[in-house]
Amino acid sequence: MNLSTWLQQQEKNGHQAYYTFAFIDEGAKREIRRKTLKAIAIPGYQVPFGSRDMPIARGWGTGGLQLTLALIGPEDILKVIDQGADDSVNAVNIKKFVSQVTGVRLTNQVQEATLIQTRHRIPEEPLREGQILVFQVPIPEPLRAVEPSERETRRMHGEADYSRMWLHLYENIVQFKEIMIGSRYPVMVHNRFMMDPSPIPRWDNPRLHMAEGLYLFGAGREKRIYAVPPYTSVKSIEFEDYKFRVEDFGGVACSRCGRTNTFLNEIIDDESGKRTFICSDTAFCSKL
Amino acid sequence: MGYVAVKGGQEAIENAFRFFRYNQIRQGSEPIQVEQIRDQLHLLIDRIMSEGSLYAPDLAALAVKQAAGDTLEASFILRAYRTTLPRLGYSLPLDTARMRVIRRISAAFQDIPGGQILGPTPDYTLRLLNFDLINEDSQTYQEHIADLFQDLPEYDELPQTFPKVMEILRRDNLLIGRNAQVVGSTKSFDITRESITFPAPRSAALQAMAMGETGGLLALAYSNMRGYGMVHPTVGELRVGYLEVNVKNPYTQQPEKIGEIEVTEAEIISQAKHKDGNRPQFTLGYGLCFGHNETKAISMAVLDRAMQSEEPQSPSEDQEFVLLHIDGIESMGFCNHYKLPHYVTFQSQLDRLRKAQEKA
Amino acid sequence: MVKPVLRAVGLTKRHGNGCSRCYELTGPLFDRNVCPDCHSVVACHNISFELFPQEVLGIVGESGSGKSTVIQLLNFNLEADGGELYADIPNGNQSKLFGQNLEGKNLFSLNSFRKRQLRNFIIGVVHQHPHLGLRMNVSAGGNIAERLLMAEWRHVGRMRERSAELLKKTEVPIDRMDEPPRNFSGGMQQRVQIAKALSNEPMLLLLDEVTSGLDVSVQARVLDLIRNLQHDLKVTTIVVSHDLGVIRMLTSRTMVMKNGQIVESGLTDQILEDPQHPYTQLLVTSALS
Amino acid sequence: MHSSVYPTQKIFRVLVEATSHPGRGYRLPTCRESDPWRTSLLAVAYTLLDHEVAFAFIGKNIMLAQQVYAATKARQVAVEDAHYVIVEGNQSLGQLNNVNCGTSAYPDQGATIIYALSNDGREQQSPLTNVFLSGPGIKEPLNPQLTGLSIEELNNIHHLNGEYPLGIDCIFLNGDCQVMCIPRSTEIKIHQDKKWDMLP
Repeated sequence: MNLSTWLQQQEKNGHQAYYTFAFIDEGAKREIRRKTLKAIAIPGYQVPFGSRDMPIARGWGTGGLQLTLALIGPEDILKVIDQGADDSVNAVNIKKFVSQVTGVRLTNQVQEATLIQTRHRIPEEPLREGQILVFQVPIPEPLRAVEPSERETRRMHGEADYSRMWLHLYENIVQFKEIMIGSRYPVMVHNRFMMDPSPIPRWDNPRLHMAEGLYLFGAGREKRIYAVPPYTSVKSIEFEDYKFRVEDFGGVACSRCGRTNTFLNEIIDDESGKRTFICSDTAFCSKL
Repeated sequence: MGYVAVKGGQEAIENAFRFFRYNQIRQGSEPIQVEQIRDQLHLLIDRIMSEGSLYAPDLAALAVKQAAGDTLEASFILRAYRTTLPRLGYSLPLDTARMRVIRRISAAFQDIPGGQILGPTPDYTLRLLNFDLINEDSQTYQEHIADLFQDLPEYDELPQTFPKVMEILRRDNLLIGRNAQVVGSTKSFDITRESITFPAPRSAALQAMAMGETGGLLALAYSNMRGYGMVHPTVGELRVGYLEVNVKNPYTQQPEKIGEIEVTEAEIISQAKHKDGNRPQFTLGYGLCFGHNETKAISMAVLDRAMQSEEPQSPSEDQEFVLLHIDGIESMGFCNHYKLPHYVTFQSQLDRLRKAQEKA
Repeated sequence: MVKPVLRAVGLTKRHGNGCSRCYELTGPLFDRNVCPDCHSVVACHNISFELFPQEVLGIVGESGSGKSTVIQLLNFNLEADGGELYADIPNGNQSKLFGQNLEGKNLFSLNSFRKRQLRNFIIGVVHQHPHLGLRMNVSAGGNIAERLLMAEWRHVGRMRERSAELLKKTEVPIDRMDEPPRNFSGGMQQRVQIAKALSNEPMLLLLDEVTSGLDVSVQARVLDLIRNLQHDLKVTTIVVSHDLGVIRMLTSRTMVMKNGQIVESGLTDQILEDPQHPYTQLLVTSALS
Repeated sequence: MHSSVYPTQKIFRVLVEATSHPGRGYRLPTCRESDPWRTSLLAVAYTLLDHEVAFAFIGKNIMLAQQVYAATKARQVAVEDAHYVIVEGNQSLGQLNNVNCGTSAYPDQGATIIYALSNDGREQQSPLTNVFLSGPGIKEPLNPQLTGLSIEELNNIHHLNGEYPLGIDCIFLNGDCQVMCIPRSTEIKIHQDKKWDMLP
């Protein structure tokens, strides 16, 4: 098509009519759907898929977005969070795009949402059956930290050979007397596959275990989909004498809602330089 | 007030984009037309189409305009648009021996059947800033054209096709056979449909490079040429020209021409291979990309050859290293994602560091 | 009658495309292991032997004889082109291997996951080059811990105790436990490697030219160490070496390999005193001179 | 917007739920009561298959295989080369022996089996009470909730999935417009009672 006809059609149809429902063409959706079912069937295993190019940049949640678009239907109610917040830059951008190409309803409430896309957090409120949480994943390979080659990490998963990661933890302890992994703390899924839970804080790891909702993980740039189905064993790796531990906020309370049992962001006041803490999950924080 | 920090805000996002637009137009120069970009910056368009992996000069020009000339952004926009298009079918294999050539050179032989055709290139000029171009208008353009076509000498009609230089070597059994160089399956892999897995078949590697970023390919190929590698290429043949694209008519089963694309093809000859007691033969590196982009095609050919090394020694010979790091759109996206908030993960790291400090 | 711990039947490994005549055109008779027809390399062909509890078996031969290939097949580092391997795994170790019964099962037919488990739980290897068996940038203790982690140890304190114990046994100063082997001398690196191989109390220990890379004075100390360990631990072992001195010192029974095949086997003393095959005779005389 | 967009999305979501909760029966949205068997198979095939994948057909009704091809343009191939295997009825009659179970590096290449359980009265009409499913997605071990299953076939699936993560994933469609999934991660335990002693 030449440009002038394209422009004419653009004007005639209004902007969005150029794009099919949920943006991605149906053939691509079908492929993502096939791979998603395989991912659920083999919990924690990374299924390669033909990742498509999205109008947001690679590394900005294209994997999560493709999953959301392959899943979403007109009746869905969507929530999008980044760092736990509904109105942070990236979340707003993605929400706006999905609602533009699907017309679905948006919400900030976990309870109300049927589909939640997230970057770096699991909402404080637990999911119930039927709800789906889609993670944006920058680096799906938990072993990448200890082994750069994809062929080698594939072999390691195939043989369940995870000693290199364990050794990494051991060396941490020798050097620092602590396991130094902050976020992206590796887990074993269904006692078989080591999985990267995406960069969520350790605080969120326990909520992957035997949850009621479905967790789907999409890595667009690295072209992988993986999943944790409901009621699946997910254990953070640990030693008998050096246990996995979540972040310790030393009992401080959120300066906004007063809770002491949530993951907190540390805020440095520009005038006094004093530290205050507030909930990273803003929707939960606003809920009384 | 701390709470503002987590709120990006719809309004701020929209204003950020408005500001970007404003920067493009604030000096008040005449708006640039998409056709002007397409025609006068055609090499840029070729690059965008190749990296955006969509042969659409008009849309590429629009993308360049929208991206204010950022090549990575422009090819990114084009590729995202490509995602919305259905895959209707596959073209029949294109035979580059049947290319309608506008330029073809060989560095291997002084004279080649059909002759060296220099075609359009700035290769042989001095790269001096040409201040005459400052004050051009359509009038000067007309004069240029009139000038060019005045006093044209007698010339021979160009033949429709040219024989391929590599075929000469192949006929004399100096070049390794076609099949000996095919790694893995002969069925071509489609990297836009399947995620690349390793060892990747050569068809997947060539596709990934055809979509690769020119600068990225060049950097890796250069590392090989300069010493971190063993290829030592000779350009057997470099050709630029037009290829007919045919699809099989589903009803008549006959090939049907659907158009023509401009491509650059590079075939480089590299050092001899000596295997299983057979006679040593030259090996071939192959590169082909959309549009006129010789740097890309040659870099691609060098890397194609480098990645066939049996025992990779340098980064450019390691298939995983090359193929996973040449995509401009992927690497640019990942690089820039570090600008997104990482409050949560950083909080986690803080917690670990503080704990370790307590124990130290 | 004592049951063999390990039974290898017709182990065969070929590199290259292969043809139907590879095996009939190679071997000691032709003094080559490269097939003249298709240029494939027959690394080893039709190697059969039995290994009894606590026995130390030697494999001797010059480089290219195929002895290292045999070790790599036994360690599942290479995929065999032919042959079978059976093991009699004591009950204690069986349960670690997910309770599967491997009696009468050809170990080569197991999938890669099972093979990895066998390697982790019942085999220990010491390579000629320390860098093949050690991570040079990971602490010596960590290197030993890696083996223990493979065998599913999950207690840092106990792993450190075990590492210290092994390092002591292999005469590595314990205060260097948290240092990486790249800081160590060749002899000490080799001793760390031996400690690592022994850490999970393997049922089978494979020693591949362990002293070849060392200075003569260091060689003697390492050999002494191995002999003492053998005496204390009584691990069933296969020793591969081109050096008849090593074979004489460590092994009770020996197989002589040439061009991928066994040319002679028997009690080590007997072979050294009264070699039958001309090639063995040559080896023995050249070792003496 | 294409009219085909919404139904496939809905069917896909039901398949997501069913794979996430193995053993549970779910209603297929576009299934027609008058012709449940064919409509549900074609709907699921149209949701998952297209010209990029290949399927095999085990059964007598060749017309059905042709309809699947017409709806999806997926190539029909031998069982060992198929990404999807469609089984007419509840028995694969030994034909799944060579099915692709994936490789240790890429277990996801293992095939998906779609059973179109017919409702011709010969099949057992109440859920199997001596079969127990457990594993991911299953809170408490449960009996498969679909009618029309064959215990021999479940036993066969159990054996094909013996080397997890290698294996196959199964989708069962029955005459009541119900769908149930048994992915490879599900452990199938069959309590032998007298009634089944005669089975091989």
